[in-house]
Amino acid sequence: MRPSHARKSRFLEVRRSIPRRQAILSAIGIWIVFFGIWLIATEGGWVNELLVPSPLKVFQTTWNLFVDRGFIGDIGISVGRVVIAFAMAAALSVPLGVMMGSFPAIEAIFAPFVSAWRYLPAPSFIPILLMWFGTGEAPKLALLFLGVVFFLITLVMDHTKNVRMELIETALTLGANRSVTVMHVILPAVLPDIVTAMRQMLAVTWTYLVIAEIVASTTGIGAMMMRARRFLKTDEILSGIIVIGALGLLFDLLFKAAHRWLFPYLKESRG
Amino acid sequence: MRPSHARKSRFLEVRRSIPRRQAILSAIGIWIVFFGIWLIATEGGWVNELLVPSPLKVFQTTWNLFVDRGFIGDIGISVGRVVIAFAMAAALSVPLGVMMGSFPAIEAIFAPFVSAWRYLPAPSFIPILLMWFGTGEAPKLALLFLGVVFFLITLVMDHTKNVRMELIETALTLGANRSVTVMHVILPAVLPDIVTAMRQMLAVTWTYLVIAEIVASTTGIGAMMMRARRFLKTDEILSGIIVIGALGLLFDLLFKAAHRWLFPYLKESRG
Amino acid sequence: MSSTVLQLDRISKTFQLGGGRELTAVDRVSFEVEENAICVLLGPSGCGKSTVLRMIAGLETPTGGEITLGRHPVTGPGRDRGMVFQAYTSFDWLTVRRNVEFGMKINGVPAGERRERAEHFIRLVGLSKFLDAYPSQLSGGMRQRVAIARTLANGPELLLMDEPFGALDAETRWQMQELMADVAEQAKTGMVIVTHDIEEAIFLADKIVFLSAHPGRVKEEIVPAFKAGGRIRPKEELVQTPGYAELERKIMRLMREEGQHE
Amino acid sequence: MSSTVLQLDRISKTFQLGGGRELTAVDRVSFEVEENAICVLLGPSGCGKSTVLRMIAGLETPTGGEITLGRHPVTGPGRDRGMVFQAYTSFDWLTVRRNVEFGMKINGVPAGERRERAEHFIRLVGLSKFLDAYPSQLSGGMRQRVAIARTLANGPELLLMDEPFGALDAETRWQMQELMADVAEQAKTGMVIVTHDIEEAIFLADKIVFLSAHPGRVKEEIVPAFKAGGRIRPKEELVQTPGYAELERKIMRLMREEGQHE
Amino acid sequence: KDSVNVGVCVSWPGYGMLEVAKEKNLIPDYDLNITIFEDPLGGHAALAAGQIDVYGCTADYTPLVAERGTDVVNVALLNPSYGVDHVILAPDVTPADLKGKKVSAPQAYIGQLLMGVWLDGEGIAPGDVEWVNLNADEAVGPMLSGDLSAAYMYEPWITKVLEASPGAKSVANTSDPEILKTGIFMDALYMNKNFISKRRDAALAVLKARWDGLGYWHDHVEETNQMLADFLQWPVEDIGYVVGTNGKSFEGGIYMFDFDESAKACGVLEGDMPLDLSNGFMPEAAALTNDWWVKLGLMKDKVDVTKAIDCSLMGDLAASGYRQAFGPNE
Ligand SMILES: Nc1ncnc2c1ncn2[C@@H]1O[C@H](COP(=O)(O)OP(=O)(O)OP(=O)(O)O)[C@@H](O)[C@H]1O
Ligand SMILES: Nc1ncnc2c1ncn2[C@@H]1O[C@H](COP(=O)(O)OP(=O)(O)OP(=O)(O)O)[C@@H](O)[C@H]1O
Ligand SMILES: [Mg+2]
Ligand SMILES: [Mg+2]
Repeated sequence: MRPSHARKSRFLEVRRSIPRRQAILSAIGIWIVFFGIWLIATEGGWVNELLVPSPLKVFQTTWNLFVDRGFIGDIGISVGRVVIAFAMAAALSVPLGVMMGSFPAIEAIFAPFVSAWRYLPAPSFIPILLMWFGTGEAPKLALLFLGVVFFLITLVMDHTKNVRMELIETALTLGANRSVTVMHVILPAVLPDIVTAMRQMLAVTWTYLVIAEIVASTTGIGAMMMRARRFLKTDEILSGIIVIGALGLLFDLLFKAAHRWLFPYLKESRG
Repeated sequence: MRPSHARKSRFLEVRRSIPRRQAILSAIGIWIVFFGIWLIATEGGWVNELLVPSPLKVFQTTWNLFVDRGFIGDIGISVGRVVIAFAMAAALSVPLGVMMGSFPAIEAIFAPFVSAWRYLPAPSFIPILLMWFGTGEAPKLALLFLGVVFFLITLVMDHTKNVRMELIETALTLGANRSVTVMHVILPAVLPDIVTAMRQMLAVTWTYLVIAEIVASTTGIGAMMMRARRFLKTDEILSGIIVIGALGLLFDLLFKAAHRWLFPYLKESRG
Repeated sequence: MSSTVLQLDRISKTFQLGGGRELTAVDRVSFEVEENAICVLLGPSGCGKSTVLRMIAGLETPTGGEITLGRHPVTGPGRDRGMVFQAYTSFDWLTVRRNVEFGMKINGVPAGERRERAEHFIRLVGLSKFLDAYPSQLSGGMRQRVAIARTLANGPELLLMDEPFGALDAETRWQMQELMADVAEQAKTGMVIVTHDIEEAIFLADKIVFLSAHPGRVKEEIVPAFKAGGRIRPKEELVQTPGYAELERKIMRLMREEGQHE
Repeated sequence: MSSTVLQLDRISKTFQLGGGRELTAVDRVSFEVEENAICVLLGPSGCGKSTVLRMIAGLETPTGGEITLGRHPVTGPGRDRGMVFQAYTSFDWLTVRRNVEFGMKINGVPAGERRERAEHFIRLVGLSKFLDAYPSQLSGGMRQRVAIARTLANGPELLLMDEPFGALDAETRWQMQELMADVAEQAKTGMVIVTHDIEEAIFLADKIVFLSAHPGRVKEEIVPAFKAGGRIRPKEELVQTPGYAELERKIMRLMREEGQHE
Repeated sequence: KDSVNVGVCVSWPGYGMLEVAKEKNLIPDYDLNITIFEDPLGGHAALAAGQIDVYGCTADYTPLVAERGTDVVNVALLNPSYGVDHVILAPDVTPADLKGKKVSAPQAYIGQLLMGVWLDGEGIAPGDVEWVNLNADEAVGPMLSGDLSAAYMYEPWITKVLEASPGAKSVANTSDPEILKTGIFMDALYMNKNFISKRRDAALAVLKARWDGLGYWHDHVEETNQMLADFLQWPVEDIGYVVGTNGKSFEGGIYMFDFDESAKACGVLEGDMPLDLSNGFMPEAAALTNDWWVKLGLMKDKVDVTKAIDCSLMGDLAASGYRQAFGPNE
C-alpha cells in the first residue's frame, strides 16, 4: 500500500539512481542525437561534404576498409604498438612508483624529476627519438612510452602513498622486513588502484597513437589516417577516429573485466 | 637521555619521512646527475654534438632566445593560448561535470558520449578545426580545448560523485531545494578536488601545445620549436622543452598556491 | 499530558536488491513521539533503526504505512525535521557562524534575525569562542555541536539524530549527552535519537523504542519509570539511581537475545 | 605470583612540530605488565595512550626512558609484540586462512605447522566457517577477529590493542570483549589494551593504568580488587558485582577531572 | 648481403625508384631497407644521425644543411616539380589586393618558397602579407570558408577547391617557365657523408640503382606505376597524375631528369639542360634558395652551399661511362 502522497519522482533528482532502462535509453539517445545532427548537417548541406562527409558515408567507408582493404591488419599493428608501449611504461612505472610511494628517500630523488617531465611535449622529441632509435618500431614505441610514463609514475606513487599506514605497521609488528612489507603488503594493497590508474592512462596512449604513427610508418591506423589526409579522404579519417574511439572503449571494458577478475575480493557483499 | 640502542636509521625506511635537507639535496642531486650525464655524453663525444648539443649550449641558446630574439613574446602567446583554452575547457567541464555527478539522469545521457571521446586523437581533427574556425587563434584554442576537455569532465564528475551523501542529505533536511543543494553544498564541497584535477590536467594541455602551434601558427613556443626542427636546431628544440617544463612546474606551483589561498579552511590545525 | 508531534503508523520499507530479490528492512513499525520528548531507537545492528529515521526525515519513502508530523503526512525532506548524522556534516567551507546560519539563509530568514538566532544556538552548544573558526579547526565533538546548532537554529519541530555521538570518545560523548538533555529542555524540540549505547539511551530517553531485527519490528516500548521526575544529572548519579541497573540489565538481555539471531 | 613481561621505565616522547615547536606527548611514564595479564590504558583523548602503545610496539622511538620486554630492550617493531589497530587491518587480498598464516609465513614457519596453528586460532575466534572467505565478505567484528587471530597465531609474547573495538556496535563489542577474556585465559598471552570505554576497561583489566593529559603521565594505577577471583561473566553479572559501581564512578570522576583541562 | 637504409620523404612517387630497383633486383649486392617518413623532418633527423644512409626529399633543404654543418650532402637532383605545386587565389581577389591579407603556405617548406617567389613576381614583398602556416590539406577548409586570400596547394585539393569555390583560380605553378628556370623547386637525393666516405661502393651502387630503377620505369611505365601504387598505397591513377604515363614527365606533375640531365645539373657532364636550366646550376639554385630563406626571415646569413653538395658520386658514375638519356615514350 503505497501512500498516495508519495513524493512524485522528477527527472532530475540529486543522487537518485535511475532505472536501468532509462540509463540505456539515455546512452542510445545521445548517440542518436549526435549522429542525427551530423546527418542533418551533411545532408542539409550546412557543411561541406568534402570536409565532413555524412555518417552513412563514413560507415560505408569503415565497412569497406575492413572488408576490402585489410584494415584489420592496420588495427592489429596499432593495437600491438599501444599495448607494447603501454606495457613497457607500466613495467617501469609500477616498480618505480611503488618504491617512490613506499620510501620517502626515493621519492625525494625522483619526484622533482618526474613531475617536471610530465609537461614534456612528446611530439617534439620525435627528431631525437629517430636519431637514437632509427626507423623501426622503436621510435614509435618510445614516443608512446614517453607520452604516458611520467603520468603513470606520478599516479602510481600517489596511490601507493595512500596505502593505509595501519596495514604497513601491522606488517612490521608481524615481523616483516622492508622487502616483505613492500612486496607482500604495499604492493597487493595498491594493485587495484594501479590497475584503475592504468585504465585511465591508456586513453592518453591512444590519443598519442596518431602522432606516433606519423613517425616513419606506413602501417597502423595513424598512418592510414595520414595517407587519408593526403588524399582528402575525410571519410577515412573519420573512420579512423571512430575505430580508435571504439578500441579505446573496448580496452576500457577489458580493463574493467580484468579488474574484476584480478581482484575478486573487492566484490562487495554483506551489508 | 636517548637510549643507546635506538634503532639506527637506514637510508630506505618505509614511510619514514626524511629531513628537509635530504629532500632538497636529493632534488638537486637528480638534476645534477641528469645534466652531468648529458654533459659527459656531449663533451665526451658519445653523441653527435649537432644532434644532441651540450647542456651548456642549450642554456646559452635559451639565454640568447630571451635576450636577442624576443622569446618572451612567444612564451606570452603560448601561455595565453594554454590559459584561455584551459579556461574554456574548465568553463564547460565544471558545470557539466558537477551536473553529471549530481544527477544520475544527466550522467546517463552524457557519460557514454564523453568516455568515448576521451580517446579522440586530437591531432587528426586539425583539418576539420581549420575549416570551422578559420586560421586565427580559434583552431589552436579548439585543439587544446579538445585535448583536455573530455578528461576534465570525467574527473569532475567522478569527484562530484564522491561528495559525501550525508552533506547532501543534511542540506535537504535543512530545507534546500535542488538548485541550492547543487550550488551551495555540492559545488563548494567538490571545488577543492576540482582545482586539484585541473592542476593535473593542465599538464596534458601543455603537452598538446606543440601540436596546436603547428596549426596555422608562426608564433608561440610550439611554432618556434617547429621552425627549429626544420633547421635541425636541436639546441632550440631543447630550449623549448626546458621552457615548457619550467612553465609547467610554475603553473603547478601557482595552482598549489591558489588551492591554499582559495581553500584556507583545508589547512589542518588541531590534532 | 503532552500531545503527539510525530506518529508512525505501520511503516514498512522493502528494498529492491539486485536480481529481483527484496529485503524487508522495516516491517509495520508504529510508535509516537510526544512534544518536547526524547525518543530513543535502540536495537541490534541492521534492525532498521537508520531506515526508520530516514523515513521520518523524508530521505526514504516508506513502501507501506504513513508518517504524520503534526497534522501533515511526510512526503519528503523538509526543514521541519532536522537531521544530524554520525559522520560530521559541517560545511567545511563555511565558518561556524555561517554553518549555523545556512539553513536560515536558504529559507529566507532576514539577516538580522539570522545572526541573532545563530549566536543564540552557538552559545547554547558552547561554541561562542569559535564563531569565526572553520570546522577543520575544531575537534570532532565540537563539529558535532556545530551540526546540532545548525539544525536547531533552523527551528525544526523535530530533531532526528542517527548515532550522533558514535564517533566521539567517552568524555566528549558525556558532554554531548548532557548538552542534549539541556537542549531538550531549553529549545523545546522533540527528538528521535538512534543509538547503540545502552547507557546513553537510558540517560537521554523519555521513551525507548526497542526494535528487533530481520525484519525490523517494534519489540518493546520502554518508558524509564524512574525518570518521571525529570532527567538525572550528573551522569554519575544515574548509575546509582534505583531502577537503573535493572533497566540496563533488561536492555542488555533484549540486545543479547536479538544478537543471537544473527 | 607471576613475573613481569613488560616494563616501561620513565618513558617520554617529545614530538618535533613544525617551526621548531615541540610537544611532549608522554612524560616519564612507568608501569609494568605481568605475564598473561591484561593491562588497560585509560585516559582522556590526547593523553598519549596511543603513543605509549606505539612505543611498546617499536613503531615510535621514545625520546627518553627504556622499554624492556622480557630481558631485552625494545628497539623496533618485532613479532614478539603483535598489534591490533582500531581501523581494520585485514589484508583484503588474502583469505581468512592466509591472513592468519601471514605472520607465520614471513617468519618461516613450515607449511604444516602454519596450517594447524592458523586453524586453531581461527577456531578460537569463532571463524571456522569462514576459513576461505575474503575479509570483504565479513562484518566489522569478524574482520577484527581475523586481525586478532592473525596476531595471536604469530605467537607474540604480548598483544597490543589500540581501541580495537571502538568501531564496533554494542553487541559485537560485548562478544569481542568476552572473546578477549577467553583468549587471555587460553592463549596465555599478555595484553595491553587502550580503550575509552570504562565498562570495557573494568571488564577486561587485571590492571588499569590511568593517564592524565598534557603531558601524558600516569595518574593512577588501579587493580580492580573484586576481580581477584578471576573475570566475571556474563557481562550482565558484572554490573551487579559489589564494587563495580564504585569503581565505575571513580573512573568517571577521574575522566571528568581530566576532561576539564581541555 | 650488406644493407643500406633508405628513407623516403612523404609517400611520393618521385622517390619510389629505389623501391623499383629493389623489387626488380637491379641492386643485387645490397639489401635496401626503405622507410617512408610522413613527417619529412623526421627523415632529415634520422639521416643526420646516420640512422638512414640515403634520403629522397625536396632540394630546398640543402642550404639548411650547409648552415647546420650536419653530415649530410645533396648528391643529385632527381626532378623538378613540373606543375605539382600551385598558388591558388581565392574568388574575387586580385594579386594586387593581397597586401595585408592572409596567405597560407607551410612555413619553411617548398610551398613557402613558391608563394614568396610568386608574390615577388607580383611586386609584393614577403613582409606585406600575413603568412599563415598551413599544409595544403589544412588550407582547404579556410580557403573554402574565405578565410584565406591565397594558398599554396597541390592535387587533389586544387581540383576540389576550384570545384567547390567558383571563381577561385590557380595563378602560378611550378611548370611556369619563369619558375622552372629558378631551379629551386626540385626533389633531390641526400646521403650521409659518413656513409659515402666509409662505404663509397654502396653509395655508388645505390645511386646507380636509382637511375636503373628510373630506366626500368621508363621502359615499363604501366607495370612500374602499379608497383609504386602498391608501395605507397596510392590509387594507380593518382600515380599517373604525378609521374605521368609517358615515361618522362607529366604537366601538372613532375619532370623526371634522366641520369645525363642530372649529371649536367651537377656539372659533371657536358651539354645543355632542358627547361631553360643551365649546366651545373645546382649550387646556384641552392644559393638562390638560401637567398629566399633569408628573405623570408628563416635564415640569417648567406652560407657556402657547396659544403652541402657532393657531385663526386655522379661524377664517378659519369666517368665510369654510365649514361642514360630518354624522352617521353611515343
Ligand atoms: N539502500 C538500501 N538498499 C538495500 N538495503 C538496505 C539499504 N539501506 C539499508 N538496507 C538494509 O536494511 C537493513 C536495515 O538497515 P539499517 O541501516 O536501517 O539498520 P540499522 O539498525 O541502522 O543498523 P546499524 O545499527 O548497523 O546502523 C539492513 O539489513 C541493511 O542492509
Ligand atoms: N606523529 C605525531 N606528531 C606530532 N604530534 C603527535 C603525533 N602523534 C601524536 N601526537 C600528539 O601527541 C598527543 C598524544 O596523542 P595520542 O594519539 O597518543 O593520544 P591518545 O591518548 O591516543 O588520544 P585518543 O584517545 O584521541 O586516541 C596528542 O596531543 C597528539 O596530537
Ligand atoms: Mg544505522
Ligand atoms: Mg589513540
